[in-house]
Amino acid sequence: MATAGENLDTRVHYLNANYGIKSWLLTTDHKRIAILYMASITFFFLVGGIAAVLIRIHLIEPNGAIFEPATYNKLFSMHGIIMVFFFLIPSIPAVLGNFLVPMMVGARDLAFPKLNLLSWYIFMTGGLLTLYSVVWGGVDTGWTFYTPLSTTYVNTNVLSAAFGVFIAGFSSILTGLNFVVTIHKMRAPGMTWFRMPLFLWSIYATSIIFILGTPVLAITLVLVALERIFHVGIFDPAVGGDPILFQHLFWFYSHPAVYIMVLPAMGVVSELIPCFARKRIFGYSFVAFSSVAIAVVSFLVWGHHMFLSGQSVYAGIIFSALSFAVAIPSAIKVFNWTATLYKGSISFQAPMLYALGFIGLFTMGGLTGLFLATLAVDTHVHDTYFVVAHFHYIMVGGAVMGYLGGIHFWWPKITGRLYPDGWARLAAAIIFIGFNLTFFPQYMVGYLGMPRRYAIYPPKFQVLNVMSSAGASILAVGYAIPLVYLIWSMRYGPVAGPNPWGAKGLEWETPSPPPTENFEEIPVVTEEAYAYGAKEV
Amino acid sequence: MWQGFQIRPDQASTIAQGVDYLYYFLTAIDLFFTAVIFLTIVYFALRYRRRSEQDQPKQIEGSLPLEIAWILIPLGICVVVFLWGTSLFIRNSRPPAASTEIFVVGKQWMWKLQHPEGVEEINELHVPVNQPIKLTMTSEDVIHDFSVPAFRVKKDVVPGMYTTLWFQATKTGRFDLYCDQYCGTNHSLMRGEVIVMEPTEYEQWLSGGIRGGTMAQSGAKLYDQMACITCHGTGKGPSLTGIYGKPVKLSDGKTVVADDAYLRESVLYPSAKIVEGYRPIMPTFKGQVTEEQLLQLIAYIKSLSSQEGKASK
Amino acid sequence: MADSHAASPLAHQFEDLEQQQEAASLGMWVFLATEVMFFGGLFAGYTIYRNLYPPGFEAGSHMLNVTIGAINTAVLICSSLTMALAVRAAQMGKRNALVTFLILTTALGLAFVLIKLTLEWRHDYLEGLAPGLNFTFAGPDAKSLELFFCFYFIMTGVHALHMMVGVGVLSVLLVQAWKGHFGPNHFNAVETAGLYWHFVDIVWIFLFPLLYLIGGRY
Amino acid sequence: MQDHLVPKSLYFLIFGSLMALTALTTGMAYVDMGQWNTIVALIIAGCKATLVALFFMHLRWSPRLMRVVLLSALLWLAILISLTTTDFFSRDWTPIPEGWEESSLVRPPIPPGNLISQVLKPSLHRYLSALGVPPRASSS
Repeated sequence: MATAGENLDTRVHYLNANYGIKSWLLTTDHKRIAILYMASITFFFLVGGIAAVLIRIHLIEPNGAIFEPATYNKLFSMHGIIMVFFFLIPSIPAVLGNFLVPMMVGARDLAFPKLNLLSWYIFMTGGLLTLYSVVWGGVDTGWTFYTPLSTTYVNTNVLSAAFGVFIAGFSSILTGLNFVVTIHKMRAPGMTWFRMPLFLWSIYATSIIFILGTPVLAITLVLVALERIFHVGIFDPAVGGDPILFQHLFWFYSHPAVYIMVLPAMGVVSELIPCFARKRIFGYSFVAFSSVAIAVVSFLVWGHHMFLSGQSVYAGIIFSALSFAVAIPSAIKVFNWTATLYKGSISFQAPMLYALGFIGLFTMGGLTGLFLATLAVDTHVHDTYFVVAHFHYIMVGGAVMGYLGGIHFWWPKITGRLYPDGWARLAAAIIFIGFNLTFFPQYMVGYLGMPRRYAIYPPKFQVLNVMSSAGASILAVGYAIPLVYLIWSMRYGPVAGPNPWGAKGLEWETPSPPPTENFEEIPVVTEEAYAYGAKEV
Repeated sequence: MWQGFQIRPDQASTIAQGVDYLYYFLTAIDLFFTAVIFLTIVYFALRYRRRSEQDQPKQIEGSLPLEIAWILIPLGICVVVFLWGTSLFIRNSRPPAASTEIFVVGKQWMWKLQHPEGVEEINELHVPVNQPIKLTMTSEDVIHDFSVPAFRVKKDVVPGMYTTLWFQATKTGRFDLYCDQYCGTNHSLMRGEVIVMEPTEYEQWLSGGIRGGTMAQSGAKLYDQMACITCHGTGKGPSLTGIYGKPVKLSDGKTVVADDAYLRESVLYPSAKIVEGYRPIMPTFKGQVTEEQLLQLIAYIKSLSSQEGKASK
Repeated sequence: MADSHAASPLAHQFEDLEQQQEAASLGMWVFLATEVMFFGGLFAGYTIYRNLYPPGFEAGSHMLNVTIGAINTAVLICSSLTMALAVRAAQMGKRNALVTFLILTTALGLAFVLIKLTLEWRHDYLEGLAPGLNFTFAGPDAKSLELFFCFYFIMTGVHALHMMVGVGVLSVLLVQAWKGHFGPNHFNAVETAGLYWHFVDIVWIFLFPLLYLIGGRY
Repeated sequence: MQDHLVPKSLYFLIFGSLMALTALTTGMAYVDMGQWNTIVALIIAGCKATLVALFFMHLRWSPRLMRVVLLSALLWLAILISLTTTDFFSRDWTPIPEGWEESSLVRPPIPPGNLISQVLKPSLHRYLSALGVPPRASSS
């Protein structure tokens, strides 16, 4: 990695403390584990991304440009499974969270460093098993594994893929557990709850979901596996089981999982906006508590995935009402970020562009969520491309923008080097434009009624699909650029110094890259988070 | 290329317009807030851009009135949208009594539809215009989803249970029918058309299509073939005349209504609910009758009730 | 890094022993919260089907042997007592008592699993009550009875698996205790293993009435 | 808190109560209490679990945080079970749309005064009986 530097090697830091494959694979340093995760999820992102590219090329033609329907089904299942479980869910928590949580609380490491390394190994075991099963042979159930299709009717690698996801779930659980204990027990002297950076609040909220949601997915996948092997009948109507119970258990985790993806991104944005506006966050406690509120309420709304599934009408009404409740904390965040800009001193370096892009795309994605929470409108757009567009706005427009913004912001801290800001801004702009060109047409084609997961579709939807595919090519270019200049910067980038952005926070008070123990001595916190301009007042 | 470019599908049912109005309202809210956020950000970004590296802006901690405002305003909007959407949904959940009932069986990867007169169709559904149509649906294998965008209706078709959906077409013509729940390899080919006709045309079409008698007649034939009468007509088993829609007392003291789901269960799993005063001697017919035949049997049992009703009047 | 501190009971990332102890025990409690939800999925499914098909579930319950169930409950409660006493011995730094109680706990845990395996599962299997393998019951409510046995085998199976994991953990601790690894300042591992063991006991405390006693035996 | 040394006698007292409760719950199964059998068994199980958690697991002497962790897990479990059962036991229970036209009525419009007796009460009864609690009015 960043070894042949100009003057980075003049002192010992976590990257040059020791060398060799073994020093990485057996490390218990949270910073190195973060880098292991970063490499792994980048790999999974590329695999999922290739699937996405193939999907979009295929959909240029109404009759399917390249694949048989069976192959196409495996492709979108692979895209969904890899992207959801092996890229989006670990993206910010496992990479930025691992790197930053101990530094932000002012600790030498997470509470359980060995457990942290174990989580990475568990993640890789699950990831590679799933990758094997979705690439060689494939799975064609979609990432949702709906029964009885997955248990009885398809003849593909459901078992091994589900088992891989099951294993990876334990990685999430252990990571969440580590964060919760670290945030509770390892805060530096003076780091009270209300002095914590908002990133920690959102990681804490995310960990709640990891801890309380993931085990339900785990047991559900166990039941699916037993059902598939033994046909025991828990989800099988032939024995009196109910396939809808599977959907309840599945969405009990998988809806909050959406917030696993987007909450940390919100945390990142809450760091970036104050830094580049040189302003304290507007309404700190509202932003902090809205993270926790989102985590809690996210567990009460899963039934909105099932309005038309045969779930009772009354349950549908209850879930609809609860779903609207998520809109409130999300709105609080967006308004507070916007208000933070007021009378600030705003600079437009690359991370800030990603943050502003996040706000825009998350606003659009979040507001279209209202359509899906509304029973009558959901009746029309459920399972159409409208839904596809909505969750890509949240997961890609939201979570991936947040992830990239965070990577760009903390890159100098992680590697000690700066990337070319001009290229980074260009990439941010291309991603924003490409993203909208890809997914906005999908809202329209969705309201026109095009169902999702269609390998072959009626010709009347072609215009919008071609537009979407064209946008996707721009988006792909946008994602390729950072990959190039970030790798370039690891060797050739200018040396960043401890705090290139003039940001506040404990992680900026230590050299870049930080020493293995993070701090020379444990810092004592005396000021609020985001104390921009505090000295003057 | 842009000719005939639409932002919404045809409005071809009584509820389509209502759904579209709500959709427009939501779109307006969406655009309004997106515009507010975008314009504010752009304005702030320009107005407060960093002019010198030494800028030290004055700090603002927050504002309680503002926070309350942007909690209450979205909350108010949400309540309105929730009530509006829910009232429409409830209306769309309960079919009118006067509906014509059509049976739908989904299987990988086709739709099988049966009219009460006995006409069977595959992937095409002919219905009269301006009449409420109720679909009673089930699946032979995996979960499917019956969706007609032009009618703004959609409902999952689930194995092992009956789901219902109703609509009243307001326009004649051909409208797309999709399976919206991913159901395996040829999911994207599980499509069809709903053909809405003038009532007279529909009658004509129906009379041309009758082959095997009405649903109830086919059911009666099955009833004969499977020798149901040896028990249900002799007192060994409970009589089926006039039970449809009536409460039935069970051996465990509970009471159930003899509806479609109960009758289906009783054919497939006779021992699940034993009628009071009878022994559990009925064999299961699971695997011997298809979902369509089940629907025919139910139609026959239903017809036994209506005949009785007429007779008693 | 961590290795350099391996000899001392305080890991490098902690400031003092108290912080380390609190972190370990909070970590275990959080883990138990995930376990609650892991079993929770099963309990949710059980609740629904038990209320959808009361006769089948009650008939199924009546086919289980209450005496063995009650004996097993007693075995587990005894093992919980010995576990609690083991933690107490560790707190007081009594190596011999700790070793004795750990052996007792492990033995009782194994006894539980053995009773389950030989007297119950084997019996149920021979009776033709194992769904998916040889379910041959054909009386009334056969299909909901099959569902009951699905839940019976999965719930007790997952529980027994947890017991085996616990037995494994305790065996490791036993070896460490034998070597005199623990002291009055260094017994986190025993304490957290104890929490886990008691939790598995609590799960059984709920499984016993739900599987063996529903619907009564009169 | 870990330093809190619990007297041996207390452990044996708890152990004794747990054994007694096990005997009690097994014995109660042979008494006919109808629906209450399950409820009583669950209440006893709850007591036993509480005893184990409070004393064997030292929750009684632990910081509040541990109790919060445990209670939130139980709260989440309650969310999972209650919202799922809400669906299952209201499946055949479709609300009557407001202003449902006479021409296409399933049943005649209900005057607002009778809403409780004709809609809410029967629905509630059905809900309760689905849950296994026999409603008072519908017996015999």
